[in-house]
Amino acid sequence: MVDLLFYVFAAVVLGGGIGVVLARSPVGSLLFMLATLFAMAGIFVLFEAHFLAAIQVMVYAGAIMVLFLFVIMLLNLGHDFRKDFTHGAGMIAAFAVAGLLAGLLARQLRGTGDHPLYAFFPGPEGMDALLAERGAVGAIAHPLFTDYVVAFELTGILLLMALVGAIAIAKQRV
Amino acid sequence: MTEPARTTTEALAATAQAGSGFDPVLPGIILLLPLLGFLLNGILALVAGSRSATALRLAALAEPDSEEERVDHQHEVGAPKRATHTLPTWIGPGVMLLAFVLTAANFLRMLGADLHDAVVISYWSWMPTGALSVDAAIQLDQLSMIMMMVITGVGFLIHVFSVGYMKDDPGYPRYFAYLNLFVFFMLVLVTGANFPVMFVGWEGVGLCSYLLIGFWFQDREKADAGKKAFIVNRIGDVGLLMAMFILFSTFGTLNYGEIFAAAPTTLVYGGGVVTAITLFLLLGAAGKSAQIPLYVWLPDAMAGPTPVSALIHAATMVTAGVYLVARASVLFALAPVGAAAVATIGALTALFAATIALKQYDIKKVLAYSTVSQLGFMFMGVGVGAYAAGVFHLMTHAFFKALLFLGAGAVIHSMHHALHATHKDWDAQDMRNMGGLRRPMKWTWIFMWIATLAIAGIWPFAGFFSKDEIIWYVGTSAPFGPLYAVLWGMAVVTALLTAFYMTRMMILTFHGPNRTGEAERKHLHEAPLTMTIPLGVLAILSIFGGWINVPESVRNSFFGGFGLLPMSEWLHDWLLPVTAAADAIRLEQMGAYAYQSPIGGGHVTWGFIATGLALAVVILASRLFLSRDVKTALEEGEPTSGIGKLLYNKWYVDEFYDRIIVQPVIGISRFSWRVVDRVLIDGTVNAVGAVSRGAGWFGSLFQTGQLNTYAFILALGALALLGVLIL
Amino acid sequence: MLVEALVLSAILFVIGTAGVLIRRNAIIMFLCIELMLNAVNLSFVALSRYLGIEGQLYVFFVMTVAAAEAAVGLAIIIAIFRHYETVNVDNFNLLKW
Amino acid sequence: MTGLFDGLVFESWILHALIWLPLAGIPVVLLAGEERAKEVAFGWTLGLFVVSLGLWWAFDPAGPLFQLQSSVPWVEMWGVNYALGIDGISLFMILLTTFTMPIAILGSFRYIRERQRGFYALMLLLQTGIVGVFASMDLFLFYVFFELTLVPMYFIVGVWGGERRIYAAVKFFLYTALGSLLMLVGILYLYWQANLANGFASFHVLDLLGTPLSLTEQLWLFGAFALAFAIKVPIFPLHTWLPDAHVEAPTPGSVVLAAVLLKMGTYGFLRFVLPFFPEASAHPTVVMVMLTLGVIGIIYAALVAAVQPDAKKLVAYTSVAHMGFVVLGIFALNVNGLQGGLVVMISHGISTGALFLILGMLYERRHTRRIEDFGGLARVAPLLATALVLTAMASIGVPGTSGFVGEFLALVGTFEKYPVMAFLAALGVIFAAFYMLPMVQRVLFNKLDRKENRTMPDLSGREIAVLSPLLLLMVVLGVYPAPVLERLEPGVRAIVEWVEEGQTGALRSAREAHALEAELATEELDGPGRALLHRFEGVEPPLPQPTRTEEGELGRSALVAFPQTPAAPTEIFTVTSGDQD
Repeated sequence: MVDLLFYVFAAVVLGGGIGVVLARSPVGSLLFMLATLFAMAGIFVLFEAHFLAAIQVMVYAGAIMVLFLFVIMLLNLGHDFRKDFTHGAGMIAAFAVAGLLAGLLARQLRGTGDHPLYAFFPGPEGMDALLAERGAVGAIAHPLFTDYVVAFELTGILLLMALVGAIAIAKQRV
Repeated sequence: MTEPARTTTEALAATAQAGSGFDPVLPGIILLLPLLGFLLNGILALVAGSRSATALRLAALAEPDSEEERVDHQHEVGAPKRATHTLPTWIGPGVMLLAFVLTAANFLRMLGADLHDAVVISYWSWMPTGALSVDAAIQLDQLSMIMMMVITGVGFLIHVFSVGYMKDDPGYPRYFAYLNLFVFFMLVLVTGANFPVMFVGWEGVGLCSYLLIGFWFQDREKADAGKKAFIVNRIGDVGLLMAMFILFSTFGTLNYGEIFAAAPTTLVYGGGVVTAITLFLLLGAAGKSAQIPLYVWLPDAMAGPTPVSALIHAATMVTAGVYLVARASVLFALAPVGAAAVATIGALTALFAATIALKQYDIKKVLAYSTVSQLGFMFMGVGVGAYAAGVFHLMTHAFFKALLFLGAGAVIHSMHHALHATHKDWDAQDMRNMGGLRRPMKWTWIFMWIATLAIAGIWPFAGFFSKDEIIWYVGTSAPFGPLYAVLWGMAVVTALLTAFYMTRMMILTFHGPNRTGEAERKHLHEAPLTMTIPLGVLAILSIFGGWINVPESVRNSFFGGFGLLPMSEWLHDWLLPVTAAADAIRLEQMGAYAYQSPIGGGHVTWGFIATGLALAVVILASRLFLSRDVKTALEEGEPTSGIGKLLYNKWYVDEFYDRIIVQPVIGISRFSWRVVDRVLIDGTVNAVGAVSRGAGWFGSLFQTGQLNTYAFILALGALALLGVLIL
Repeated sequence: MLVEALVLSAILFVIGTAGVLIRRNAIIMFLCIELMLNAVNLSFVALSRYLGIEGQLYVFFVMTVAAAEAAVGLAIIIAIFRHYETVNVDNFNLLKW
Repeated sequence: MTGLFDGLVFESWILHALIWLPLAGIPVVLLAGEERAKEVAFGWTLGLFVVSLGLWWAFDPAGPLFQLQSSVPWVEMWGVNYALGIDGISLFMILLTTFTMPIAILGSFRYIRERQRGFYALMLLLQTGIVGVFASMDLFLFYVFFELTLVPMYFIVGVWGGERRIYAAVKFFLYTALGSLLMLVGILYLYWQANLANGFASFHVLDLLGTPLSLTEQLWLFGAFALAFAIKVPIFPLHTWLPDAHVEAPTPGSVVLAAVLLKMGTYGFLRFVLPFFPEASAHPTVVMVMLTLGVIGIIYAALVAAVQPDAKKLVAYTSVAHMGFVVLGIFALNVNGLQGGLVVMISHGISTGALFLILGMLYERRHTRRIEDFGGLARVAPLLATALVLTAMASIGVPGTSGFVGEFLALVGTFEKYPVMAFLAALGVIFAAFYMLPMVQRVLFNKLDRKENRTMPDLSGREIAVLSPLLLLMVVLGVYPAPVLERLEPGVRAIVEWVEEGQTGALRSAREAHALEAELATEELDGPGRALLHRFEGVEPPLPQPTRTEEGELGRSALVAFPQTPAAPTEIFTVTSGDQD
């Protein structure tokens, strides 16, 4: 069941991904992206990352993609899609790079399943115990506010700066 | 040299010297007086210069397109004289008179004292460093005193002459400023108690000579002549510098007293060091005293005002080389090769210059070459060890050559006025344009004949005693016997040539028909009293000046009035404290050989022969040139062939130097700049710059500004990284 | 399931890369970058199942950064569009000095 | 008088004031407004000059080698100190700087017309840098100041310069920066070695002295330091930045460049290169190379100067020639030579500064620097002509002017050891006349044949005020240089004894006193002072280190070739003329 669900979600993710790249209009791309994100949230759930799945839907799919959509609409894009693709050599090079990348990754992924180091980590059982103990949110929240609090605060500052920066850049010049 | 406050030091030094019975009177003031004159005249000159500069600017503003007015140096007649013109008349000669009086007072005191050691007065420490300690000190001894007498005495007369000669020149105060400064430096030169102080004077007089030769600097040739004099002199100065360095590294001091005292024991007779020192000194002396190979500047130096030629380029500055050799007599006595070189250079120069003088038409050029020639005589004298004779000839030469130059100045002055009055575009100095001047300029004529007879060496004039003494000594000197015999022959020939060209000059200038032209003739007149009186004084000195150093045998003969003269060999005895050490060395090393005549015969015999020969040449030359029909410069033009052309063009030495030295140096300079500096060094530097710029350009090719490219390169980079990590 | 997830992550990443390289619309390039980020997120989540909770923490941070990046990036696109009237990256070479 | 100065406690603040007050003047100049900036800057620097005269009394010629010392830790971890102190050499360099600055500024009143506030602010910044260089007793601090001077000079040339100013400024900057970066490497290496030897970290000059280094290390470090300073001096063939920089720089820039900035190079040789690397500095090959370069510089630059059509370029090349005499004097490695080199430095600062000022005045009047555009100026501008002739005479070293004293002493010093070199350098005296007199003639003399020149005004009151102190100094230093020489001598003697006599003399005393003082301060009885004493004891025999043995033989053979004492005078010539090359 879980496996099946995973393959379904995986198929949606891949299809969405390809759709993002190949869609003719930006709005199409965006919609494919949304599908990918939702399917990804599903996969997160399958991996017992419920909190992340939730914010994936809310923040990513909900907030960020809407922002994209908003911008696409605002700028009224998407009428001249032929120019949107590189031609000839560019295309070949792109595929070459992608192919190389794929090859390298494939090589790296060989034999990932039984790495001796896994023995040192908690494993699915340990994770289940943790989730049971603290709950889906608490499991993330606890380290976030203890060991990683500095990083957490920094991300807050980063967001604030991004906010200020976005306003400053996008603001109409006086 | 400029600190009156140090009189206490002087007094102290004087008391220290009191034992010797000579108590110098204000020697520092003697030096300071001309300097003071320089400063006062200098300020006046700047005021006058600024005023005329303003006038010039106003004129240029009024007529911006006009060509520059024809500059006439000597005449700005009509306008009332301002204070800047009247004051120098009193300041310039005034300080000289005071200086002369003080010098004379010191001279008389020294006469009365029995002075064996030089009086050294140190004013302040000049260059105290490490082992070297040089004081600003002056030294009064018999030699410097004689030189001071000549400088201040002849200098004063020439200053007075200048008042008349230069009075209409717009640069009058500047002229006196330079002249005073020159006297100051000349006094420093002869009184300095060590080599560096002497060198201050040495280069200082060179500087003044430069300024005075180029006095009428608007004239390119004159400015060039000044420059040439300075540069050629500097070549000699390097010699002097090197000599100083060797002296210092040998003796650890540069003071005369210590060096000359230590030299006989420190230096090996005829050794390499002392020979090197003397040869370098000779180089320096040859530069200043215009000897081969550095004589070329002196004829050109005639571009300066004529009194300057008289003072600097005849009477005083050019004799500095002779003074130097006499001063360093101990060293030259220790270095027979060096001394022989001095004598040889002197003889060669004397003969060489005399031949050139035979064919010159510019009256000042004749005198200039004559000066070079006479300086050669002096070099011969000091070269063969007859230091007193050299100095003697220096002194008498100062009298009669100054007289000749001043007389020539009077002639030129007169000619210039005459040509100027009718606006005739002739050369006022070319003798072919003169002739018959004895009628309008009677006194000048008489005085100049006196000087001519003196320089020709005819009894009883001064030159007879001094020149014949040198010739006699050249004939008797050792140790390079055959060499000296040759030199002796050259000296005799030169003496005869001297008589010949001097007579030629006198005849062309004063005798025969006048060639100036009708209109000009009535403007020819005798110079004013300020000019003739100094001539007269110098004429008297030219007659009697030779009697202070008559050998005993001569004194008792016909030439000395059969013992009528009160003293014999006075100058020789007077200079003994200075030259004794050198004489002793010569005697010790050469023994009786030192003063043995290879030719034979005594003073008196030779006296008769010399006078007779000179007189014969004078008469011969007079007859020759009186009978010749002289054409004016325009009619005749330059000699076009034969030896005459060669002599007229001065053996083409200037051209030779230009070809083998000046042009190559300029060529090397241009090569250094254009090729070495610009191409090689800068080329390398710029090439390095170009390489880095090229690398930058190559790198900038990757910077398209296209996001795609960047993304692509980024991806490639990531791939590479990944590849490295994985593979 | 871990291996499959990682393979899926790799494929998605390659797709994203290819998208960045072949598309010239700035916004779509942005979306492709988000795609790549998501692919990485997937790896983190999948591995966190076995290796501990930190993987999920990183995903959290990545999402924050993605949000910030999207905000600023879109602002830049708007600014550029205002000037050039296009978002096609061929048309601007602002990065060239 | 003395009491008054005691009351002011000069010695405690004067150096700090001279370094930082110019910097403090920058806001004042900036606030003063475009019109008043020059007056304010002039007043400020003039005031500083007056203050700096206090150094003359604050410095005791009979006192210890380094005086007015003070040290405050700056970066304690690395042993960097804000350490100041001067000896006689620095004293005159600082005085020369403070003296030159107001003159350069006063001389730029008419030349600088645009962005005046910025210009004068940069001049003040430059002064801070230069005085800092001469007053630093800490190598790190020195390096900071040394680099600091580059910045204002770069802008002065690059902003207010002539047509090719950018090229000249960049060339100047790159040349000097290249050299000093290599020096930085050298500094760090030296620092590290000293650190090992001392057992504590310090950039203080006295702590770095006597660092044990093998000859090879010394030679390498010598090369690194010498390259930086040789570019600054500049020594042939690294001189080509100088003519460009001089020609393009505005008058005050040229004046400061010639008068002071070049001196930082020779000063560096004296203060750092010779004391830090005594064996390398006295190495016969090194000495011969440096002397040869010095001599080439003298003659080559003189020749090149003689054919320059641009008057300013001519003077720039004369700088190279003069600095050749300095190099000669320094590497003569004896008291006379070093003293001479230093006097040439001072005298060159004065005379070349004056020459640049005069050429600047001509440029202001005629907007040309080409020699052939002038001629006959002595008639319309007698005051200017007088100034130029006197300056030219000082520049070519006519006795009675400051130039002679320096050249004479430098040559005397050189001759004692290297007669042939001295002879070749003395030829420079001829070439000096060969380049300077034609220039003087073609500018001042000859016919006044250009109508633009006929209306040229003579010196104004301000210009007279600019030139007269320089002219006065030329004569005074030429006639009575003894006070200067007296104050220079201890420093010079210390260097000579250190280098030539196996690291003895005043520098060693200063070094030991410094270390013991540090030890007393920490009350650490077995501290660096003790270690240092041990170190010196180890170095006690003249040639102790293993690497030195073969060097010692080299040194002895060199002694034969270049006799230092005139014990056998006849041999000076016979030996050297044959064996020199």
